[in-house]
Order: sequence, then structure tokens, then C-alpha cells
Amino acid sequence: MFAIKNNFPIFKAHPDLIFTDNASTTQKPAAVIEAISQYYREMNANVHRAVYDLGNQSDQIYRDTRQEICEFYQKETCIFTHGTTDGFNKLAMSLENQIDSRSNIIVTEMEHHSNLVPWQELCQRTGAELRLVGMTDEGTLDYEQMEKLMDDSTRIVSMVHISNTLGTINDLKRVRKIIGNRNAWFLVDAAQSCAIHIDLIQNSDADAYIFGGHKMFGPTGVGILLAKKKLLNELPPFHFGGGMVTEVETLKSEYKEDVTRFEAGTPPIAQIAGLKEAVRFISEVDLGQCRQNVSRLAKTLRARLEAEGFDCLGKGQDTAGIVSVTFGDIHPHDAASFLNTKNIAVRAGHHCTQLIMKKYGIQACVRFSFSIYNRDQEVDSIMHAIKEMKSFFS
Amino acid sequence: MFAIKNNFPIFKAHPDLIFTDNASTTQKPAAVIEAISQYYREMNANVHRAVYDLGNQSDQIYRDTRQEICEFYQKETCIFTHGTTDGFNKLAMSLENQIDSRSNIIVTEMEHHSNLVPWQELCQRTGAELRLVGMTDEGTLDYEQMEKLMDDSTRIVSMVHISNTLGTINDLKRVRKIIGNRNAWFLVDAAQSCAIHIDLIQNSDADAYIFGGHKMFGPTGVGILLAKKKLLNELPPFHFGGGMVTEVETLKSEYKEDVTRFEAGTPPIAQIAGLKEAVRFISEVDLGQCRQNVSRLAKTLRARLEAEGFDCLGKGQDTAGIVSVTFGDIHPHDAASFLNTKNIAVRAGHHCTQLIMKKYGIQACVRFSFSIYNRDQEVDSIMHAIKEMKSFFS
Amino acid sequence: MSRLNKMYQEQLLVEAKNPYHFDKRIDIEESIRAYNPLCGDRYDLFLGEEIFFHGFGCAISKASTSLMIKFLEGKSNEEAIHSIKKFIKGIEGGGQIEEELLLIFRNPDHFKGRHDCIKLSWNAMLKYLLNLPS
Amino acid sequence: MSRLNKMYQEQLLVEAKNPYHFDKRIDIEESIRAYNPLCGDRYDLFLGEEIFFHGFGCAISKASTSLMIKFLEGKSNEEAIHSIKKFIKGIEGGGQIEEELLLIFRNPDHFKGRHDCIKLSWNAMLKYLLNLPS
Ligand SMILES: Cc1ncc(COP(=O)(O)O)c(C=O)c1O
Ligand SMILES: Cc1ncc(COP(=O)(O)O)c(C=O)c1O
Repeated sequence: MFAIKNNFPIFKAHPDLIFTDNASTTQKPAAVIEAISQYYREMNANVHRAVYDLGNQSDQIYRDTRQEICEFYQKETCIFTHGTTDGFNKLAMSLENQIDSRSNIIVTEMEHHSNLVPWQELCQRTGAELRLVGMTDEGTLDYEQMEKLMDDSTRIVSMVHISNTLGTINDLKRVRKIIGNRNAWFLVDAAQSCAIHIDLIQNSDADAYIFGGHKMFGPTGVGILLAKKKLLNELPPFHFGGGMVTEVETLKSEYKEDVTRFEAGTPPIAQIAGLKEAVRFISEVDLGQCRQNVSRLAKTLRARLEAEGFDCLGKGQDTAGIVSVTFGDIHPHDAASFLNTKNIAVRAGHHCTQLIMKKYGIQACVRFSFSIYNRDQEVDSIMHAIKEMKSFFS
Repeated sequence: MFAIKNNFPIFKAHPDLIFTDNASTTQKPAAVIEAISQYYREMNANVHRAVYDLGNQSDQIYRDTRQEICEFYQKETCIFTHGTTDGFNKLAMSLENQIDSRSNIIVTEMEHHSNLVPWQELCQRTGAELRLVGMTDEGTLDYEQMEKLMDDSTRIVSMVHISNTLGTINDLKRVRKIIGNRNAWFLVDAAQSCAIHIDLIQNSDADAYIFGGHKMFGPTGVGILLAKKKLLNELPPFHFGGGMVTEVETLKSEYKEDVTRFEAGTPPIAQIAGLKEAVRFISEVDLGQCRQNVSRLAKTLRARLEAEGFDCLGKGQDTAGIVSVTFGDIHPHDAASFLNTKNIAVRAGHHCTQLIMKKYGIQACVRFSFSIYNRDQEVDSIMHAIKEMKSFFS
Repeated sequence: MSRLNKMYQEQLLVEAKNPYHFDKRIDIEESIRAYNPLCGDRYDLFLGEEIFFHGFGCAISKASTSLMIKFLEGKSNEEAIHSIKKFIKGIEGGGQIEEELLLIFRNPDHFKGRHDCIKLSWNAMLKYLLNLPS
Repeated sequence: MSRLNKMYQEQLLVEAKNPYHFDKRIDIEESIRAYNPLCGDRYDLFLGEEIFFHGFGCAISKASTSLMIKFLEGKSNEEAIHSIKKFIKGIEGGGQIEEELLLIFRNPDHFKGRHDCIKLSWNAMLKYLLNLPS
């Protein structure tokens, strides 16, 4: 694990930093940062049938990265977006032509706002019904309720893979079975699984997986939509402009047939160069061990927090390295500010999951989220700081 | 001018490169590249009310850059998008609630597809009429026709500021007068003016200016929408997700009141850090001299091409550093490939302006577009190569 | 002074633990809500002869609300508007905070990431005052 | 060999300047269009006993179309489909191009940025053949 941490310059700049806000964004390996710089220093050019050398190189990176990502996650096609939120919004716009007032759309109580509000808006525009699958107090999805909520009018099932607040790993295979051969698209918010729970993406069979580069050790400003061809074949383009048209007349235009019809305009090409390197980085680490690592850290922290009498959200059975907690009278933001003075970076708030907050009757909580560079002794430091905090605010 | 070129690492990597594809994308100064790297190495964290130090720094960059951009271009507000195309598509979606079958929308024959196709689609969705202002053979906008096309049902006038194919600088002040106090939004595609024709943006009075970082020596993946508050006040949010909501209920949500309601999800924060540096870079060069420089280069090249008997598009009166040309029997792509072997990077094609191609009865052309690092002797090299090309293909 | 003690000065903690006029005065008809959905801080301000408040929030927003109520005591609406604006500006880095009572917030840099907490009730109060029929 | 002469080998230029069966044979009923809207290259292929073509395009697409017509001469539809697929794959880097007649395209790396030009008519022809009733 030591070797892994050495890849991340942020910890050279801040040797004492305990970064436990990874669900929010991950740090970047030197190779990713350098790939972006190198792109700008040595290759920078626009894509779209450039004929000169630099443009060819850019075109090649653009094409190769797409292919490598498809191979890495073992999915049919891949479209570049600008992030998870961008991906869901574009999908929700584009799927509008398949939804009407008789349709229903299923999401869960665990959703991040970016996989909830776009569907609320779509339902308001179309009159479709939004159905919400609840969860147990333990933080487990209520699969039986999901089964009951689903019917022949269900057109979309869009759900979070790993909850960014609870760490719950939802069972995509089970959901696939529940959907069965209904005429419903199965969409997955993979923001929290794209970095190290690759196996679960590879082994499951959703119609689309949506996530963003900055959650997987890659750049901000770029996202990925992995999809089955049959989904994309049915969708109209998201955006209109250069690079996605064939013939433009005064009043109307024709669009390309391949996936680039979904990528209007100059793509985030430097970010794609960074993403390529992020995928390479991930493919070279021992992900099994990384998953064990974050899970152990989260379980240990949870146990020790509970031993101190603090309330952790859910039961953390399937923890993917995330623990959310409230500190009694100590307000989450005060706690986060206190921990910051001890160089511990955590996030306080509702984590864009207000429905989870409502479920537990709280307004906000403190979230610790681990990644591949976190270490056991960091849990000790965290607990030490928390004890100090307790007496400081008492 | 020597000093300026030294700021761009691409010319250290490729000392012989003559880069004349600047209308497509600009090269990046070392300071911009370093700002992005430094952000990832030393500050990387998500924004949105982070409480810890790194997050605070990111929040600050995010806020400061917004303010600096508004000050630099002297406009009321600024929203971050992902590029010119992204900006126009989001605007066109969001303005839909102000358009119906009685409305008309005015664009010009000079538009880049990204400021044409989104309006075609909007018109198809709403039944509104799309009206096209033509141009003269000289490549000048037909302002008189614009005056005739405009009426009390005109809701949107969306036009390119500087043509990316002709170099024509359109007269925004004149258009503002033509619009007068009609109830129409005046939107400007500033992709080709955002880098060095800042003065024309500052001195004009459109309701919105749309452009992208990569055209102004900044990163890909980030764009800017400068707007008057009154425009933004009337628009619903573009996208939905984290960071733009206040209250999220199961079936509906409430949105923020300030500009961040237009910026759902994690912003392209590293790119914004790069953009900040790009603005600083631009503000430190002598833009008046840069404009003279690119204009002189374009005029010289045009004159020499015409002297060789080649057809240049338009008359190039107001040239902003752009010359498009056809080489008789030599196909534009063959010409571009030939020039590439002489280290001259040019673009061949329709440059996402098929209506201009149709106007001149051609399918494609070769475009030379200059920026602040191009030099007089490069025109000599280009002409030398072109003469060689002529005999090579004859 | 450590970073910790810059933000959580003793006086601030004392204020947060013993907030002034912290009472749910439902007998007072006029009330407004100061609410930050991002962290859930939510105070009701009861606006009678005197101002009271009640609700839930972090130490900083609670202390700040408590101090605001003390600070506004005896001020006319006009004076209140003026001085709230001045305080908010001070927090946003656009001016000095000199009032004795508010000196703990004199250095907004010590409260990075928490300015919204400080301003919460002040903004709500300002909005209320500006919308009063004059 | 210079970069220039790698792409524009003499044979390619000769082929482009003297394209085989370059004739607008409107007497032939069956025709298809090979069109690349990005550069405007547009050829009509007239599919009679023999194949002819006519239209506008770059040296590379013209030479490639000309060679395709020579190459397909005498081939059955099935053979044609097979060998077009093999050629396209070769250009995309998925196999060797070995046919004598097509050897100028043997090294697709020499044609970076121009693969679409090479493949233009081949793709159109393949699409046509695959859609024939069998
Ligand atoms: C005038 C004009 N508008 C719009 C665009 C589209 O910009 P982007 O591809 O960065 O979205 C360009 C650049 O290609 C342009 O030159
Ligand atoms: C589960 C989940 N979905 C969606 C998002 C939104 O991602 P972004 O803000 O990068 O668009 C996040 C991250 O914040 C997340 O954790």
C-alpha cells in the first residue's frame, strides 16, 4: 500500500494530510497529471478529421481511450460526457421520447440528487410517475418493494450502484433479475464503483453505467456513459453542433449514425488523455486488495465510532469504504472544521442525498470515505482527533 | 512577439511547427498548463461548501475565477459550461419556455453548426420559425436583410461574432441597434473573439456571450457563458443534480436562486484553475498589437494566395486572422496532407459551416488561422510550400 | 493562537452554549426562518418588541445569531439594515468589522468554509427588513 | 522515402490522375453514392456488367476507388464481400494487405488522418452488397 500512496503528489505537498473525502473526489496519480500536461505541451490539437500530425495524435487518443474503456469495463460502447451529473441529465432528456403519462420510472431512496432530480423533472414534463424504492434502517435496498413497484409500464429503472453516503453496495444482478424481460432500461449510477469496484460493473448487465473521471483518479470535466448499443440506437442525440452532423441545411440537419453523434463539439480531449492514464493506473493496481483495504478501514472506523457511542448511518454490511456518522450535540460542520485543524479532510452535509437524511431524521452528517491510499493508522489518528473533539466541544 | 511564442511549450516540443489551425483550438501557455498540474498536485478537492483547507481553496478558485472573468470581459455574470457547443445547447433548451409557434429566431448564414443546429431543433420542437440572415459574396453580413427579417415576434437573435471560416468581424453594435427595444434576446457566439478581440466583447451590449476555454489559450472541457442578470433570471436551470438544489423531496425539488443553479454537479474545477491563468495571460499581453499582427498575417497571406491565382473565400476586409482558400484541382485534404509534410498545420473541410460552403458552391476548403504566436516568416514558408505543392500535384 | 482556537475562540463557544434569547416564543406573532438546506441549520427568529430565536445549527451559526440579536437591540430598522449590510460585507472581505460585540468575527479568514454559517441569520434578517413596507 | 512520397507514391498519383473506368455511365441503371459530407467527396458508382465511377474527391479517395474497381473485376458478390471486408480491416490496422494491386495501401500508418478517404468507396460498396437480396 505504501507504493500506491507514493503515486499521488498531493501527499508530497501535504505530508500530514489524511484525505477521507474520496467519495467526493479522488486524488490524482502523477502519471495522470503528467499525461494531461504532456498532452498540452506536445500534442494539443482539435480532433474531428484533422489531417496534420498533432491532430492525428489527438484523434488517436480520443479513439483509443474509448476502446480501452470499453475493454476495461467490458461493455459494448462508451460515450464521453462531462461527468456523472451531465450523463444523467443528457440521458433523461434523450429518453423523453420513450416516456409518456402512462409510464413509470423507478429510482431509490438512496439516490444522489443527480440521479433523482433529472427524473423528477422528466416526470413533470411528461406526466410519468416516479416510484421510489425504499431502504431498511440498516441501509439495505428493499428489493421486495422494488419487485412490487415494477410493472409493465416501468420504462426506466435508474439506481445508484454504491451509495455515496452509506457505502451500501447494491446488488445489480438481483435487480436485473427483478426487471426480467420487461421493456425497461436499467441505468446505473456507477460514480462510487467506477474506481475500484470494476468487477461488479464487469459482471453485471445493466443497459448503461454513468460515472465521471474525477471519481476514478482521473480529471474533472470528463465523464463516461457505458452503454449497450441497443440503448444508444434508440436515443436521439443529446446535443447538437460540430462533429455530430453529416449534412446541414438551412432548416434542418442530418446526424451521424455512430456514437459520435452523441458528442457534439470539441470533446474534453486533454481530459480524455488523462482518463486514459487513469484507466491504466487502475488496471495496474491490485484491486482485490484495494477493496479489502477500504472495506477494512471503514469497518474498523465504524466499530470504533460506535464504541464511543456515536450513531453511524446504516449497518455497513457491504461497506465500500464509506462511513457516515453524527456526533450527538456536535454539529457536523463543527466536527468537520475541528477535524480539519487536525489535517483530516472529511465532508459534512447531506452529501447530495437528502432522501437518506430524511430517512434517518437528520439534516446532515459527517462522512468518512476511504480510497486506495488510506492506511490503518489513519483510523487511529481519526479516532484520536474525535476524542479530543468530544472534550473540546463538551 | 518572440517573447510571446516562448510562453508556449508546444513550440519547444516541435520547433519547426507552423501552427495555423488556431480557429480550431489554440495552444496553451506554460503557465496555464502548470496551473492545472499544480491544482491537481497541491489543491485537488471538490467544491460546494467543503470545510477543509483544500476544499476551501477550490471553492475560492471557483468563485474568484468567475469574478475575474466578469471583470475582464466587463459583463454582469458568468456561468461555467463545458464549451461553446455545450453553452448553446443548454441555452436553447432553457429558452424553450419562451418560444412558441408564433415566435421566430434569427441566425445567420455564417453560423458554426453549434449556433445553428440547436436552434433548428428548438424550432422543430416548438414550431417557431428559423430565419436566416444572408451574407454578400464578400463575406459581409447583410444587415439590411437582418433589419427586414426582424419583427415583433423575434424572440432570439443568435449570431457569430467573428466567422471561424471567413474571419469576418460582425458588427455587434449595429445589430444591437437593429434589435432596438424589441423583446428579443441577443446572443453572441464569441468563440473566435474571446481570445484577443476582448475589446469588442467589452464594448458591445449583447445579452449573452458564449465561448470555450480552449479557444482562448485555456483548457478543453470548460466553457463560459457571460450573461446579463435579466436573461439568467428568466431561465430555468439547464441541468439538475448536486450543488444547485436547496430542498429535495421525493417527487420534486427546489433550486437555488443564484447563478450556481445553472451549474449542477462537480464543476470542471481543474479546468477553471487553468482558465484563471489563461485570463491572466491574456490580460498581460498587448492585445492591440496581437490583433494587428494576426490581421496583417492574414491580409498578406490572402494577397499572396490570390496573386498565385487561388480563390480565397470572401474579401477579407475585417479579417481577424483567418483565410480560407481552395486550390483549384488540388483537393483541400490533399493540400492539408501536403502542408503537413512541411510541418504546416492547417484544417481542411467545411469547418462546421456548411452554409458558407453552400454559399460559395464548394464542399470544403483549406483554412489558415493565425494567433498571437504566428510570425511573418511563417507566411513565407506557407507560400513556399504552396508553390511546391502546386507543381507536385500538377 | 492555534487554528482551532482562532475559529472556536472561547467567547464563541460560550456564546453558542449560552445563546442569548434562545427561546421558542410562539406567543410572538411575527417570525422568520433562517435556513441553510446544505447543512440543515434552521432557526426561527421571533420578532416582537425584542428578538428571540430557537432551532438547530452549528456553534458558529448559533453564536452568530445570538450576537446578532444582542447587536440589533435598540436599533431602528434603518440602523439595523445599515449595520447588517456592513457586517455581511465585512465577512465577505469587503470591509472591517469594528463593533466591539462582533469582534470575534473580525478576521473572516479564520472562518474559511464557514462564512455561510456566520451570515445565516443576518441574511434572513436583512431580507425581512428590506421587504418591510416603508 | 519522404513522408510526402509515402502518402503520395507515384503510383497513387498516376492512378488518381488516370482513374480506371472514370465515366458517368448514366445508361447503367443501378448506381450507388459514396459520400463523405465532412470533406464533400462524392462518387457515383455505376454498377453494370462492369463498374464505372464518376464524381469529385481527393487524390487518395479517387485512386482508392479506381483500384477497388480493378480489384473487384471478375469477383463474385461473395468473394467481393469477403475481400472488401479484409481490405477495410487492413486499413484499420486489423490485418495485412497483401493483394498485389492494393499494395500502395499496405502501410496504413503512412495515411494517418486519411483512412476515411481510402475506405470511402469500399464502405459504400460493402453496404450495397450486404443489402442485396441473397
Ligand atoms: C465560431 C465558432 N462557434 C462554435 C465553435 C464550437 O466550439 P466547441 O467545439 O469548442 O464547442 C467554434 C469552434 O469550433 C467556432 O469557431
Ligand atoms: C453516487 C453519486 N452519483 C453522482 C455523483 C455526481 O457526480 P458529479 O458531481 O461528478 O457529476 C456523485 C458524486 O458526487 C456520487 O457520489
